[in-house]
Amino acid sequence: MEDMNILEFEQAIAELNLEIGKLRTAAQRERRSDGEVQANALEKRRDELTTQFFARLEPWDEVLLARHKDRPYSLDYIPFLTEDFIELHGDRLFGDDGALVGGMAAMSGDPVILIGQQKGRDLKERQKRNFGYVRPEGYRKALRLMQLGEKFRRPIVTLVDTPGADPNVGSEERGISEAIAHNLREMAALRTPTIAVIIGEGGSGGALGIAVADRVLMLEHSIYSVIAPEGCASILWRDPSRGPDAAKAMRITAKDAKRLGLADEIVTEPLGGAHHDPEGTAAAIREALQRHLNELSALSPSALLAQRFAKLRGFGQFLSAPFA
Amino acid sequence: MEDMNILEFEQAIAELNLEIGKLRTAAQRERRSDGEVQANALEKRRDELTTQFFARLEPWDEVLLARHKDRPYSLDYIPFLTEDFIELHGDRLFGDDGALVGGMAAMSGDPVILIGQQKGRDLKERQKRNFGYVRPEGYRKALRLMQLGEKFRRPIVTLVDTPGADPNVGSEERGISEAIAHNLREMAALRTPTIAVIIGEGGSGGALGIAVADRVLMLEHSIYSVIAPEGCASILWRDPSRGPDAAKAMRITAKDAKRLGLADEIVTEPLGGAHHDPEGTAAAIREALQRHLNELSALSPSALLAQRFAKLRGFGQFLSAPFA
Amino acid sequence: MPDWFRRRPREDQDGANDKSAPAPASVVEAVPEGTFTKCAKCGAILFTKDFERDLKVCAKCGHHHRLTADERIAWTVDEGSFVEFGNDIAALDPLGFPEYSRKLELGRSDPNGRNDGLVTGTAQIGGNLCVFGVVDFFYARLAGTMGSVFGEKFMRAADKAITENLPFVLFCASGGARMQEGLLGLMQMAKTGASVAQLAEARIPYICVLTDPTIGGALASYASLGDVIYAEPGANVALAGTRVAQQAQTQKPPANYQTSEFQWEHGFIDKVVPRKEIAITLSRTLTFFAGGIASQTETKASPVLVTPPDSPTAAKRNGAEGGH
Amino acid sequence: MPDWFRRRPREDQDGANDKSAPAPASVVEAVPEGTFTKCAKCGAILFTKDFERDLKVCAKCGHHHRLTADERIAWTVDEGSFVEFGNDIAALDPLGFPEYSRKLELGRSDPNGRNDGLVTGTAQIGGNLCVFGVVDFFYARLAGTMGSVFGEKFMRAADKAITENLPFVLFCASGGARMQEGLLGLMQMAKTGASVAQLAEARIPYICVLTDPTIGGALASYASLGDVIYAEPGANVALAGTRVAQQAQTQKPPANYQTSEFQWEHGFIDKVVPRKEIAITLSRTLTFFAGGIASQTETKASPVLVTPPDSPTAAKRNGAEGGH
Ligand SMILES: [Zn+2]
Ligand SMILES: [Zn+2]
Repeated sequence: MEDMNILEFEQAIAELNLEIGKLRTAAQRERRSDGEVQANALEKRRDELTTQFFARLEPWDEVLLARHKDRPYSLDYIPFLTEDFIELHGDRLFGDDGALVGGMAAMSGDPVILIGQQKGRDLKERQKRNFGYVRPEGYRKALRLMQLGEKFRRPIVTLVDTPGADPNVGSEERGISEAIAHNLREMAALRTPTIAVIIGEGGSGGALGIAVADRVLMLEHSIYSVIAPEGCASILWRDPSRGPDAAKAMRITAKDAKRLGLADEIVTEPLGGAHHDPEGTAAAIREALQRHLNELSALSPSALLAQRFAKLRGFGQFLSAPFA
Repeated sequence: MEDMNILEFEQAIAELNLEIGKLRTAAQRERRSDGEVQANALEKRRDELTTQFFARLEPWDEVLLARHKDRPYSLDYIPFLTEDFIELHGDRLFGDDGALVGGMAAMSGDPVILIGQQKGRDLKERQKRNFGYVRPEGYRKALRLMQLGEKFRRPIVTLVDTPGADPNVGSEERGISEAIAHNLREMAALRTPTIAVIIGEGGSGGALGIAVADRVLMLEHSIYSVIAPEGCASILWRDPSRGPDAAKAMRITAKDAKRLGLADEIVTEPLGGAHHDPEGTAAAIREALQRHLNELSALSPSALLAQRFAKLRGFGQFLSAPFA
Repeated sequence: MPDWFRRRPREDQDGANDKSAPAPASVVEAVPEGTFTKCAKCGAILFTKDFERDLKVCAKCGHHHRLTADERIAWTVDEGSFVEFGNDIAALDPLGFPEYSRKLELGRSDPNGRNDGLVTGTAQIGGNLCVFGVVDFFYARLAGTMGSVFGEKFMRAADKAITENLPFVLFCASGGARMQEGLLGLMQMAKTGASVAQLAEARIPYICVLTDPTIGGALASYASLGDVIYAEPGANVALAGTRVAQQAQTQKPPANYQTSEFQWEHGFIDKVVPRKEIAITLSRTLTFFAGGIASQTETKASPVLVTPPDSPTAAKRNGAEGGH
Repeated sequence: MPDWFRRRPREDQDGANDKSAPAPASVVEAVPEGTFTKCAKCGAILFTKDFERDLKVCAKCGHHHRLTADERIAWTVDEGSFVEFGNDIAALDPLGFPEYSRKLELGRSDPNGRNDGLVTGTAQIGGNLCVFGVVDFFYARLAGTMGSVFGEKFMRAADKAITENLPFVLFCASGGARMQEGLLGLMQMAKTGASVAQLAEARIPYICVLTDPTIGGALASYASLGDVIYAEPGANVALAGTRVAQQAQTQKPPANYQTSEFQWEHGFIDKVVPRKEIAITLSRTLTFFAGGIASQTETKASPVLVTPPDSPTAAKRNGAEGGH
């Protein structure tokens, strides 16, 4: 099982579950207790295997988990994170980007602005969401909503899940770079608490464009990466298939980000990953959000900004003179 | 000559000038003094006629003058209004609108942001300038430059000359209304002195989108109108050819605007209109601009804003209770 | 059945900038006794009682018919909560514009003693106290246009919102700036824009609901400046009236051109909200801005359950007799 | 003539996000004695002396060849005015990334003792004192990418601009965020963005000049945030590297796709400025921001008149030996 990746592993587990189901059905039909005993043993075995497997996940497994087709997306979490979400649309400039949703909501009665990058599950939805690749309109909508939050001193929560910013002609034409850059500058100075949660793929500048925040949380099996592992492998080794090596080299896991001081907290996922229990995962996110929002809300705007700038200014590792 | 419009009048004057020229040439060639005397008499007659004609201009004549094909446009004035103009392009969102130019300049050494609506003279230039119809990109570029001016406390001068905002599909798609509205709100609150000069056609909301200012100056033969006279006539009388009547009814001349308290000063044009002496007209504009800028620069930002809001809030004429 | 139906107030007014489709879009005809109403869009014959229970939304095609101010108030705000103000000024005819005095005469005989299409007051929506404005497109056949009284009432309503720290909710329906007041009409765009700047400075929530039609100078000023902008389905929302638009097009417009849905697609409207959902949506929105999102049960019952007043125009100014 | 030409530093670096065309765009080859230089674009054989007098702009096709930091300094700022700072920190290899330490080794042997491609100092341009930064694309074959040292030097330069109230002029040339530092590299986008927010807060002018190439995370952060943004003709300016772009396109890109001119057309660059005009343009720009526009005669002579240092890399750090 050492070299098995997450998808093969899940296939194996699914087969075990099938077997367990069969045993149970047979046991019930035939009123035999030994089938039940066998099934219980298999279940135990399955859970042990899962625990073992998840204890030794490789970075590439984390990539596959973060991109998992069943992984909950922003709109899957939002009903569990907040009440009375009213989605607001449009950047008031050009259009409405389906890859980025946002609006007004309340978290246990406290109003927040909620913004999330959004992938689609079926083909139609994927097209509508542009496969999660955010266009300039998306970043500008996000900024508009963040500024709405700032104006009325509402905290801002962003859910990050994108393979990256949209690289197509239309997006270059409409200033995808400008849109991201603009957000980086404005988010640094928002006079309201901000929390970013990486829930899936934290894809490069496309993720960062809504992830400059007072606190950055990462789901246990999310990733956050300067470039997609395949892209890195292409550049380094002219071989995109060496993504797993690049994933390892770039340190893209939640644990790595935490160790580097670039994620503030890792939110634990249920065994097997968030898609095994979206509601439970949402509850864990919500608990963390509320804890951090409580801390941040206690700060004055100027103290909040001082803290945020101290954090942003501290990003990086280098030697200071005199050198060793 | 009563019913003659400005174009026919100019034709008549041109014919007189031709005659004067002929007389002069013949007089010189033949060394006769009586031709010279005749020419001088005709010249005197021409100037009298011009003075008389311009003393009784009808509103529709002002429309024709404001739209005159030889009338100087923003870029014709700019070299005489300022030094070292550096044109800056683009709205940093979508594009660069040729119907609106702007940039950094200095007026007698003092830095200003200069913005102007721009028509084109030949067909190619007209297309490039979209016939002076400003698109969303133009208003957004103007706002960006105004905000640049505000950030560095540079005064803002706008030159207004447009038949109106662009009404085409692309402009509706990209929020022409939003762009104008946005400017109205932001210009009201700019913390730097602002002066708008109506140099030609002050066409409705398309003009106002860069004309909310501390001071509004109008060239003597410019117009400023809630709707194009032809459009007004269409609605009122279902007859666009009744533009002259509508021009009269709507009170669109500089004098009307001054009388209504909506223009602060009328800048005199040379006899025959600005196109007879663009440089002289520019000098008159510049003199007025500097006088007003000196007054405005003496105010603190808060005094400036208080004055501007008092002005904007006072727009309108109505009866207050108790009614007569 | 020529004598069976009586004509309702014409919706196709001849106010400035009301260049909507030549054929009235929403003319509603009813049996003298008011038993039947014919849908202005699909021609369906509806029981007037059902039609009004449906808030004048056609049960067959969903067409949202235009409402009077009193209908809007009765069907949007909490029963009996509307307290009107702003009728202590009166319109003038500052330019002596053709036919204008006749229209103002019509206004002076308004059964509610109102001085303009813009009706302002305070009201509660789902228990949320707010300043509430609504434009009556039918008032004095002036198409909800913006004249001096409009601008002043808007400003006074905004001022009240600022001084009493209340959010400002405005239902728009307008042909634009009022041609009959010339440049004074145009300047109401600047005045309302400045007023919104003051709302923004004071961090007062300003929420717009665009209804049919919101065009010209209205959309290019106050109607595009809401912190949140909602719109009714199918409303004509555009800068250029459709007739102007048709002339100007070089590019074939899309099927939903210049509607709420078109503006939503292009990012200028947050949400298209069916009439029966607007009260609850506004209630939640106001709760967000008030500091806590109310759960749905705390808001008033869905407005479809509220019986409208038998005769909308007969509803008392304070709404005391509205509803059941 | 295989032995006639020697290779100049390769411009096609393998740094993160440098996905520019596989064939180096600007490889310049010269006779060993340096008599001749071949244009990297049109292949013209030019006298090196002429080529350098032309600031490495091809006299035949106008191609702007990439410059080292020292060439840029010598050809842009007032002679001898550059005073470097920022080399008192040193890069680390925080992730132990493949091959990175070898590159850092290369950097440590830099003849100027520089610690990064970003070179920072103070300088005068046309007599205007400013903080001056320039990215050396050739440094340590790292393609001007943004690692921890880059971000820190950028921030310290911005801080100096703030504390000494100087404008900040930055010449960009970068492949983007530095892959070899993983998420720390990505976070330099956030760090430089925050730094620009602090410049803005302090109202310090920040002027960017985009040179070939400015792509990826560089364009999506500090390079898009100038108060004024200039660019050299023909530079590659884009989010996505051309290889990535080619894969992603669903829409045929225009001929000038991802160049300065393309970005200018789309409103993201204020002006495309030929290299020989950049010093005077910057000088006027700085004068605008300093409070008075100098007339052209007050600025230094056009840089085309300044003889470049014989060997650019041999120019002393303070530029004392630069020029003639
Ligand atoms: Zn119907
Ligand atoms: Zn060449």
